[in-house]
Amino acid sequence: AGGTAAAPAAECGTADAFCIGLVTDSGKVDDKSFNQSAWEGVQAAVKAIPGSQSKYVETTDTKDYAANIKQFTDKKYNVVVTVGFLMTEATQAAAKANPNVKFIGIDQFQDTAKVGEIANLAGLTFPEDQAGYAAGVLAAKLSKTKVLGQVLGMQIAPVEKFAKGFEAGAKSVASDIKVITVYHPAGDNAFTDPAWGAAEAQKQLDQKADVIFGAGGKTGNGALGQVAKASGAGESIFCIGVDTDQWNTVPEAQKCLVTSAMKLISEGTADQIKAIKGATFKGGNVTGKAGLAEYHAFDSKVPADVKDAVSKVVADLKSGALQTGVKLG
Amino acid sequence: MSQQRPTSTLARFQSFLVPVLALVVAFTIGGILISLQGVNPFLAYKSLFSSAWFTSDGLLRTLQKTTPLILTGLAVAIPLKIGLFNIGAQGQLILGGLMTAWIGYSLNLPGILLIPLSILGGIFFGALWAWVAGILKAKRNVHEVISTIMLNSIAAGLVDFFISGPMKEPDQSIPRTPQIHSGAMLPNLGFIPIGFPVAIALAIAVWWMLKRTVLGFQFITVGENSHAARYAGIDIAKTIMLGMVLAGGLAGLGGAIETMGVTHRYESGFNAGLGFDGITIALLARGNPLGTIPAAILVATLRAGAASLQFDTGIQPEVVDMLLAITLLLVSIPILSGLLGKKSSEPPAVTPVSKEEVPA
Amino acid sequence: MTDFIRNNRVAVIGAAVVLLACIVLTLVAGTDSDIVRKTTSILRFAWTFAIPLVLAALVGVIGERSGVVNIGIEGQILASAFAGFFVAAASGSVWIGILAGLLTGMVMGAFLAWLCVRLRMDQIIAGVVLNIVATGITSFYYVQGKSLPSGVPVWEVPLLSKIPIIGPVFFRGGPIALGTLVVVVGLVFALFHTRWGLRTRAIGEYPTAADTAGINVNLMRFVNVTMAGLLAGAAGAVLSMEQSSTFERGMSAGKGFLALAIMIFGAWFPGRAFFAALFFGLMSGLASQLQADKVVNIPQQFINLLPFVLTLIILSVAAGRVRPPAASGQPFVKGEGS
Amino acid sequence: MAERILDIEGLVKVYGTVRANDGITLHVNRGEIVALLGENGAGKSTLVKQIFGLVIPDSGTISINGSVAKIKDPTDAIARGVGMVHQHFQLVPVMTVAENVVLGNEPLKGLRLDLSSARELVRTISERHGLEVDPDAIIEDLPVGTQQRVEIIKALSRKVELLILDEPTAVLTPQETDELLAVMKELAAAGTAIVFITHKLREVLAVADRVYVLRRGKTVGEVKASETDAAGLAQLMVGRTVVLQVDKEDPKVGAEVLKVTDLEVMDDRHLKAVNGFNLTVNAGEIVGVAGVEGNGQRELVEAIAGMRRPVKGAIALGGVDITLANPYQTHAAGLGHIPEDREKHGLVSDYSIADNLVLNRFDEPEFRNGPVRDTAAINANADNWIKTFDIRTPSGDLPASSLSGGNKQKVVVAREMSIEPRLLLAAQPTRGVDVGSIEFIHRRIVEARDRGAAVLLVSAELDEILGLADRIAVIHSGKVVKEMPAEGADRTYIGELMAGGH
Ligand SMILES: Nc1ncnc2c1ncn2[C@@H]1O[C@H](COP(=O)(O)OP(=O)(O)OP(=O)(O)O)[C@@H](O)[C@H]1O
Ligand SMILES: Nc1ncnc2c1ncn2[C@@H]1O[C@H](COP(=O)(O)OP(=O)(O)OP(=O)(O)O)[C@@H](O)[C@H]1O
Ligand SMILES: [Mg+2]
Ligand SMILES: [Mg+2]
Repeated sequence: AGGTAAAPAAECGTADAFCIGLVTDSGKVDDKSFNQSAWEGVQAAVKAIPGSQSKYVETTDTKDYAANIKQFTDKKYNVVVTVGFLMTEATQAAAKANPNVKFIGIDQFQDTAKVGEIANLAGLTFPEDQAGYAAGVLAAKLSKTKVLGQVLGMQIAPVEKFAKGFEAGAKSVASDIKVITVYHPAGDNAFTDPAWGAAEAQKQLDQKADVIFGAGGKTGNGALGQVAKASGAGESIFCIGVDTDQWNTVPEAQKCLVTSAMKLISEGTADQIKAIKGATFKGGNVTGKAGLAEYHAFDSKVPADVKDAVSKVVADLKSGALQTGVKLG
Repeated sequence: MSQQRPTSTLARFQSFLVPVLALVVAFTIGGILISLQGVNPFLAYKSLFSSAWFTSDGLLRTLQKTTPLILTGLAVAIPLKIGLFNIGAQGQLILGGLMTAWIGYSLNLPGILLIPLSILGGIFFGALWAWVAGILKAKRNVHEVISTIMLNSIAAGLVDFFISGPMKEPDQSIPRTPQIHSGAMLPNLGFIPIGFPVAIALAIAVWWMLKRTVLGFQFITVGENSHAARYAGIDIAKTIMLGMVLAGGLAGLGGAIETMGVTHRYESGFNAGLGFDGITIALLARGNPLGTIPAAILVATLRAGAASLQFDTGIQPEVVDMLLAITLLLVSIPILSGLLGKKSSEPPAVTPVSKEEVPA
Repeated sequence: MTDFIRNNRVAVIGAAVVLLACIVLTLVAGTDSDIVRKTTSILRFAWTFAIPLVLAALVGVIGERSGVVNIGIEGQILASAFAGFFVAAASGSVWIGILAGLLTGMVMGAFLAWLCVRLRMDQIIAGVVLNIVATGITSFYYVQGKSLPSGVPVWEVPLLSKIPIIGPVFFRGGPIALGTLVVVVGLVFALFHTRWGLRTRAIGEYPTAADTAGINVNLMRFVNVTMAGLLAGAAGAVLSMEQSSTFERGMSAGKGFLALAIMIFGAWFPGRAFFAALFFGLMSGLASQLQADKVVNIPQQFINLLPFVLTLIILSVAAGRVRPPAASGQPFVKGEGS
Repeated sequence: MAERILDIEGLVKVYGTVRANDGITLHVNRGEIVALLGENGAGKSTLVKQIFGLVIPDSGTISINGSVAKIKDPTDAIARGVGMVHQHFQLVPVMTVAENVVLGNEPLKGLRLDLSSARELVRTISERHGLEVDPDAIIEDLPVGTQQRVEIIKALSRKVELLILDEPTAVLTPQETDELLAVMKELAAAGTAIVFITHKLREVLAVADRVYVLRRGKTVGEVKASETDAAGLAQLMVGRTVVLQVDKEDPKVGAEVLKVTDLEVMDDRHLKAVNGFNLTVNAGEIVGVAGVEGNGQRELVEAIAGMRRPVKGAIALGGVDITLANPYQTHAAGLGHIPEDREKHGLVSDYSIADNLVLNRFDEPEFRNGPVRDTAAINANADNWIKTFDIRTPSGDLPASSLSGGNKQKVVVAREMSIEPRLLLAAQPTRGVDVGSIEFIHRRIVEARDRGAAVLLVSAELDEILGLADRIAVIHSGKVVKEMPAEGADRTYIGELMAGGH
């Protein structure tokens, strides 16, 4: 059954138990995207922490965030992971109400000026713009046509940060480079419309784009899959995935997938959980890691100088020597 | 005349028995599906119902979910009586909800003014949206199924525009409006959200209106035979528009209550599917306004209990969609009533949508 | 042939004009010019977008022409996309998957026909039931981590695919994409030039007349609605296998409903429905193109609303002139009304 | 002995509690015209539907050409040489004549429909029998008389040996009726057997060889047409003596009530149907509008009743202009309207008889308490009118759909009389109604006149007009071509005027 991972050990709330609960954003735990990454992080932590156990609840109505969190706090879980920036407020409220439970809010920036310090809540955010920037640099260097494409999900903060970072990175290589940027039009299926993503990717290919960044859940995956079908995929036409290393999650895109602009949700989540267990946990805003996935089969195809340039950008971004210049709003 | 047709008691009994039996069968089938997943169905149902009904905050949530569903159910059921199929409750509800939020956050008035004003705003915009479909039908003979589908998409786009543009909460990356002033918030009376008795009262009022009043007779005549209605001096265009406006107003009220009583703001993703659930509810209720109450309670219970079900048993929350689908199938399929006797408890006729041009 | 041209003057002239325009544009601007590329790409987007809609609209056309309103197309598409994808993943063959998709559409069509024709259930309600059942099943039985064994092949129609602009858009594609064209042309012929078509139109307009002429109305309705299900199945299969390589919960995303709008838009004519769907595709393609080109400074939401607003306007201007098949939505009971 | 083509033995068909056919025995010979007579609901249609396979008998046998035939659907019937022209035309309105004629029996050229041979077929038959019709015309564009011809051509195209005609003349003009009767005789002479249902005794006497009279599903009489007369037939049908002639005093004509001036009205297809119509109707007189159906009568009536907006001209009721009034206002002004199509306009068939009796009066103060309907008053009203009008029903609570045609019409007439109208618009008030009910309705209309109401009677039934009207206006192409007193009016002359002569 979906919700239970390990065999139930001690009852949650007893001293021996270490229970981790996860509430997804409206979406499923197997969404090949942030919900899944977070859940994988939880599972990794469970594996690393003996005697721990985990469960998830999938949100079907965004009004039920609080109720879903309560499932876990009622059962005296030690850690509750909430996924997605839409749950920011529900998580903060729950954290204040349950000071004994530790919370990890993924993609949830805490505006300390407004809500104050919440010691038992870590708001884990990621510098998506940096990952996007590095991907943009790589794309611009790979492009022969000097036209890049972006097939994006809904126009919300994390996606926009990826997209703007990508464009900034590309422009930093060649200011005359053209970046076709298209967000999914409709609201409710913006992240779950692979057919639209594929058609849009094809349109951008037809308009000479030769590297396409697919960033928007299943919609973006549809784009990657379509690019992989194009003639010249992997030779002169490339695609770049998002969020996780999509080499594994979108196998149909392997033919064109150079890399993925990742935010390391799993790692970040697992690290936080381990910190809680090890009592090194600190609330407040925590910045996770973002970067590029490995090249996999393209390791030999990407020219060495390009690889070097990209790794330098990644390093500079990390050290702060380079700023992406991305601002939202 | 007082002497009743001999069939009518049977019919009444049937119209009650069929849904109950449908429910029993649906839950049995659902139980089999659940046990196929390796879970004890009794445990699953116990978890579902006890979390939805037997905890005070669960009950509150169930009733909160019931409230807009009754209203959107009515928003579908009323037009059904005049032969119109209102797919547009969704659009009407979200516009109403948005406008209520707008009034609620932008005007800083005492509650005694702000509450009625916000509610009226929601009702007004819901009604306005339905009226568009009504006038297109009445004056231009545009099929309401098509126009309401279009209007739903347009409403979704408009709402999206407003909450990420003019009505967006400043310094906030989530597309949503600011929170409404506390004066506009509807309190809960213990585990009863204040909107719930309102919705119940409205369902009874709509039933009474259709059953007993002159206006109801006018509505139903148009639905039964629009030619005869016209002959009888009923202004069909006006009736269509009035019916749609009433429906839209109820859906808009659903949005308003949702905003004022539950969400306290408008945010992208809120209210998803409430209007579409209204269709299910109206059909489960077989078009009967009173029937929307148990139908809405059922749907709300399933949705409210789904999370506990997953927490306790690992069964996916989608199982409730399966249960609903089977129930609806059994309620509407003539087989069950056929087994119970004759065909007298007929489902609501939706199709006699007047194909004649309604003269301007 | 001359008969055909005379009877379809508008279509023939229209086709000739479009063809000529494409050739001239390509000659003047060059194959590799921006304008030709853009036109081609938007047109391709439009057609891709339109394919499931055309198929679904034809399901509606066949149903209503036979007297059965089908608002369960949405559910048929969803279930077919689901079955197609998962059967393909399990069997290791996209062909078996496509077959499964088609059959699923057909089985659901038969189910709808059984409800509407046999049990004489209210047709709108039957359709709603179909949708809800499909949503329930596909989301409950969805499993993660499956993928297609291979892509669906892309075929080219010799000669025709060489036509500038139009050729590569319409005459190059997967089996369902190409099949859609065949189906449209075939249905135009079948509906208006064959015995089946005459009878189908008769049972949708005035079933008792057909009945007294010795036609088995209910059998024919049953068969038509069931067979139309194949097209709904194709619409689902094209979504999850040809146009993407994955199934998503709720992936039909209202296409079945939009198809009904297109059916009405096309006044229950298959040919017109084809163009209506293409028009919607074009609107959608233009919307994303405007976004990409940042040419106009109107909020994106408004551009995306355009197709819906336009539909409403066109319908309200043209309404009254289109007339649905008179008996669509009405169950046929033998011996009544004659 | 003549050759038998149809032999029916003990045919029974039961609907619920109704024995629609209760052991009918009947036979028809080749070349013979047999008329079926009977009140509404006597079981005539049920009987012939069984011969054509539209209804399956419960028991009894139907033999065709001497052998017992199990006819399970129209295909069987057609294969055995049975053809039928139905009471309600069975033509697809949006299709052409040729398409309708070949429907179910289509000539093919490969996969394609062979429409040219369909056209040829229509031409051949129409020439052979003098049934003129354009094979490419769309049915809904054709006048009813022509549609009737198409029905006959359709039946003949299947090589019929036994032709069934269910109330074929209900919608025809006298001339068209005469033409049809001539065709029937000609067909019979060529050996076709014909079963002919009608309510018009004149036609029976004119064309039938033998007559069967049905009552409550039983054959109550079989007579040679040459050995009986109208009164005899009527008595057989109803079981009592029927007054066929309307019995009325001279009119006491009063003030002008309806004045129609220069009226122009469009039909559904936006063509001018009423074109310069002028007429006045005074209190205490019945003005009959005679005309071939489709000459603007329907549009005229609807315009006066407020259901259709005139494009030009004026209508005044008692000096008050009602040109643009809606049905609500005309009703309030004292106009009673018996609509031409009672099923479509006059009744809501799922409503109770009681509700139908207040269908256009539902919001009058008498039937409401504030916003609420006063069911007690509505039911009392129903009891009263059911009694006065002798509406045959066990209860006013039953749906109108449970009534027979004649009783449905009585409900409509009762309702319209209940407002004591100043102007009574009676459009085809007795169409398809049996003689007993016709007599009753006619008497009511005369009573209304005598009470001082102005009555405008529109009827395709020339006999009805001649018998009932005090003054006759002949309508053709949307205008009055001749007005005359009914006293001494000449049938043939009016018929010619109706057809556009003179
Ligand atoms: N489909 C039906 N279902 C139930 N009862 C029916 C049906 N058709 C006919 N009847 C019953 O059978 C009886 C005979 O009806 P039928 O139509 O044969 O009368 P008819 O002689 O043709 O009358 P009319 O002169 O009005 O045409 C009626 O009294 C009616 O109640
Ligand atoms: N399905 C049915 N159920 C019950 N009674 C029916 C049904 N169909 C027809 N009848 C009854 O059959 C009788 C005769 O029906 P028929 O169709 O011949 O029309 P009618 O009432 O004679 O009207 P008209 O001849 O004026 O069109 C009526 O009493 C009618 O109520
Ligand atoms: Mg009859
Ligand atoms: Mg009759």
